[in-house]
Amino acid sequence: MTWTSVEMMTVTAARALTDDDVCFVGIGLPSAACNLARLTHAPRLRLVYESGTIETRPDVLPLSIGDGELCETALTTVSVPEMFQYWLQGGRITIGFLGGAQVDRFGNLNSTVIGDYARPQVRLPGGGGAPEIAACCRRIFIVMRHSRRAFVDRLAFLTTLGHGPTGQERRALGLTTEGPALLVSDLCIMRPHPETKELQVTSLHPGVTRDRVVEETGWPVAFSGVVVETPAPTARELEVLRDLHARTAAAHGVPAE
Amino acid sequence: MTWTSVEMMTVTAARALTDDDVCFVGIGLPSAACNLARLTHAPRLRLVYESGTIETRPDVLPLSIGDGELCETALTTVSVPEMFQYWLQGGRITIGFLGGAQVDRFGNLNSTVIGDYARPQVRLPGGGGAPEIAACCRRIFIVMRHSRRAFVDRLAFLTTLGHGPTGQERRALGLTTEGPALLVSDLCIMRPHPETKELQVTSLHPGVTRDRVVEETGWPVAFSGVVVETPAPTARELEVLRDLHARTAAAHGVPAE
Amino acid sequence: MSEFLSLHAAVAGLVRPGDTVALEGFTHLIPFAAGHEVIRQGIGELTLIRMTPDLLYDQMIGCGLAKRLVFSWGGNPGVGSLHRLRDAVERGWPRPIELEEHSHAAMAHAYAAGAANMPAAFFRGYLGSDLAAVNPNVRFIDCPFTGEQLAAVPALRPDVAIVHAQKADREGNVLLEGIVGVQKEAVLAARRSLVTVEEVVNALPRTSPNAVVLPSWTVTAIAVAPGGAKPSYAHGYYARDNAFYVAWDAISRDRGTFQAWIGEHVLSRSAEVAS
Amino acid sequence: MSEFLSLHAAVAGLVRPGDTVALEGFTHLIPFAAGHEVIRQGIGELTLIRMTPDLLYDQMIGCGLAKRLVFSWGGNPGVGSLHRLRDAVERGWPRPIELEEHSHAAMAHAYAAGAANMPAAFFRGYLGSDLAAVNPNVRFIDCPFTGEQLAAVPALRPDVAIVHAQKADREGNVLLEGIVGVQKEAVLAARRSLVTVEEVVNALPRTSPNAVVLPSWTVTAIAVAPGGAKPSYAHGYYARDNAFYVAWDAISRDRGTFQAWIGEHVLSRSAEVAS
Repeated sequence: MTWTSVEMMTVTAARALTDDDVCFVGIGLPSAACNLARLTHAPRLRLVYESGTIETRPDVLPLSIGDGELCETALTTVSVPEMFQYWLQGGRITIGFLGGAQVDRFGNLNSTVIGDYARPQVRLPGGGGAPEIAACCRRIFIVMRHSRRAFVDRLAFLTTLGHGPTGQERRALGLTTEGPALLVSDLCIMRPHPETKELQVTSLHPGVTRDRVVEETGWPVAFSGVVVETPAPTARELEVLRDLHARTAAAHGVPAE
Repeated sequence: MTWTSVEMMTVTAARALTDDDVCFVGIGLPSAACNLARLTHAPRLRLVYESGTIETRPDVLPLSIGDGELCETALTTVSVPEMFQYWLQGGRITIGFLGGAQVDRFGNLNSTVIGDYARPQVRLPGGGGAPEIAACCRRIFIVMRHSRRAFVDRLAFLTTLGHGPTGQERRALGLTTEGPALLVSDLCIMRPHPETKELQVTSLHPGVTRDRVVEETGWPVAFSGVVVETPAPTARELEVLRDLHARTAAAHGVPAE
Repeated sequence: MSEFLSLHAAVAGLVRPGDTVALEGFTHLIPFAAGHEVIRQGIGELTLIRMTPDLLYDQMIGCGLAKRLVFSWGGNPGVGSLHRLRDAVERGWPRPIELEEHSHAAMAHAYAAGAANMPAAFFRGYLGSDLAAVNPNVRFIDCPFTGEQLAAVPALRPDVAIVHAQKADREGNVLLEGIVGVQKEAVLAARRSLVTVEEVVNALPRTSPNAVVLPSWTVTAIAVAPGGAKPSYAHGYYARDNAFYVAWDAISRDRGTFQAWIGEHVLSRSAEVAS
Repeated sequence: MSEFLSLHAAVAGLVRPGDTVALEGFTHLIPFAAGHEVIRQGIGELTLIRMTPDLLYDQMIGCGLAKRLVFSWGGNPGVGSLHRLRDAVERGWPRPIELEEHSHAAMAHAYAAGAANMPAAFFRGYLGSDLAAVNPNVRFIDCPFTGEQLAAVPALRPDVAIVHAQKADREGNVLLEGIVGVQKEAVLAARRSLVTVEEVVNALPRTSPNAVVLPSWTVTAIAVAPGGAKPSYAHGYYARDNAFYVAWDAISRDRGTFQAWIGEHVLSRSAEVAS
């Protein structure tokens, strides 16, 4: 079997989800990971989309967090103010998926600007729900493609708090939620060091060398004491994922991701 | 035609309502007055009950603000938090009906205790929605039976702000709503003096003498320059009101009020 | 996931002596059956929370279960006072009761703040009212943008919230319809919650995409209790027993008749037979 | 009472140069037809407010109508950047644009505060984020009960809110169903409001007693605009045109192709023919 790096990321992220999780799902890869998990090992996994759809069971992947199918298959759909007040801030979400243009070694994220805020080289979409997702979900999973451009030593702008600029600010702010607990890239899996909270490589995807990760990371990346190999995607995982994308492409009339 | 003092009060209060009003309806007499107005001269009058029912058109009078019929005939029913946030505090209610165990000359009301708060002679039901109804509705209509016991010189407890203890505190607090604009009792109609905000008798109900009002008021009651006679209830008003009460009694299996 | 239990087991498992308990219902869907089970099990020293304490709280207070009441309007709507409540407040019978008194707007906001995991609620409240002076849990802040003085009250976070609803599905999701009051907020604000329902259905009816639904993972336990709101009512099931609300005035006025009624209609009945 | 008007008359009557305007829609029911009419009438110097500015705002900004944007996430969902927005922010084309940037939670709370006539919204927000430092409209207060630091943002009170909904009845009451986003809050928070609808019916269907309904007395004007949300979608009427959202990336990337598209699909069409 062969698979793409995106498939590897999706499968790896999906495996981290359990039957008891309630996921706040962003668009793109996190949406695919959550739905893959729901269709394979975690059928009771509950998906909540920012648009207000609660416990939705889409048959195709939504292109946006507000697609019609999300509402049609949801247990109910609440207003956006209620979603952010009672459900996100209410502490009912166990896993929040986040990504960004830039991430640093402590899981802080930038989705605002590259360059100076007032006159940016690149104006990014903005934080959206991320700043409060990061604070209110019990745990954060970061899912991003691994590159020096994205994995930076210093963020141009700290949009979304991970463990904080030095890894200790989150705790100092008195937040009771865990923050980034897992980072899945197309090269490896990273988890925060228990004390320093610095993200360390704990697993390399099949065929990925340590040097490759060092090369693609903008800070002197650390490896945990034991580094394992991420199990390859199974035939079943790939089959379910590819069916999902095929159904989505057919439904949306857009090329499968 | 003969009529009861309660009927006189109900008819008089109903006449003060117009097609453009949105009323926050309490139970008892205000509910009868609003529904009478809606069934006679103000068919487009809109009724909103504290329980969340918006623009409800009950065919019988509710015994409570949460009766089933209110919901069944409402345009929609919102939660109680939304009722107090978006509808009452949102400033969408033009008329708030209030009453209480005690009222003073500036339209302040007591529905909390008679005697000392910590060890009251009489523990009353409490303010309920009144304190915020008084602040947020554009105008307040007070409807109460006239007696020295209720119309007091000094309240035992100021539950709900009228124009304030000296008549000037409301304005001083920066409230932009009008406060008590009308008091209807079973003896007369009273309106606040433009400057002092002290309630003055502006109309005496048929057969009621000035002395009677003086006798039944616990403060040296003032009469406005011109005091007219409240027009007697018309045959139609009484017919519609009595039908309404008859339907209510039949529906609730309780004696008509 | 919510667990289906008998009413007896649910109350025994969720409600502990000394708890703060909210049995909410804004005239509609009042959880009488569950409240009567709390009386039968004699779970005392409770702090009862309720915007509009009515007959059920009059009964629980009259049975001496409550040491404290957090409320905003206590009465028999359209009829008169709650005599057991007044007896406790005015004459300390069967035991003295502390009061924490708020306005409806304050408690509605406080429940919403509890559901939103906020420490407090902020709103335009208590202006010129003595209520603020007699309740240390009413404070004020200045708006950081306009300087306007706003009222602040602590969020309500009951140990247990008990509500009644029309339907639950097999997975334990709950549908509330009609006058929904603060029931959703009370359940979401509480540490533990019990929902008694009229019936269990295979799947909740998809009346509207925006129906008021409590997912199973927000409810601790569900007990089936047809008629569980009587003499209050359940939209779509049975009407409000207004005649009983009127009759309660006489029943509750005298301590003896009250105790006799409780003995006959509550204590001598089992949980599964709705009163 | 809401007034039934043509789309042309409604926009001309309600939207004035220099207004703050919210055309809200959280991916669903986005009021494209009304937004295109604003473009056709060239109403400029606007402060545009929108949680999730997408294609419609890209078009309005690309046509130079906006001097300022209040937003929390600006992009083409699932596709990429909004090229006209980036051109305005990064290169000041067709004119420079000021940004007031918030998080979704902040704007959702701010709309609710506006609907509730509050001066500001309070919530647990912006913790450890630089967004608070670049936005003077993000301040903090200490909870008077727990001392916890809470974020405060001014309430959103647009001069005009424009939303699209499925149905209005003859009296001008409006039914919104599905993903309702912040549309109700935006209308209730605004001074004036326009609702474009798919159709007018004799009476709104009584799907649920708790359906999301805007009474006629909370809406200034209603214009019938079938297909008025396309290429967004209307639950129960038509699906989202995902293909167009993808195609927009190429159309908007170049200034010339963008202007040609606007000329052909917006300026040369009349209000009553949905784009």
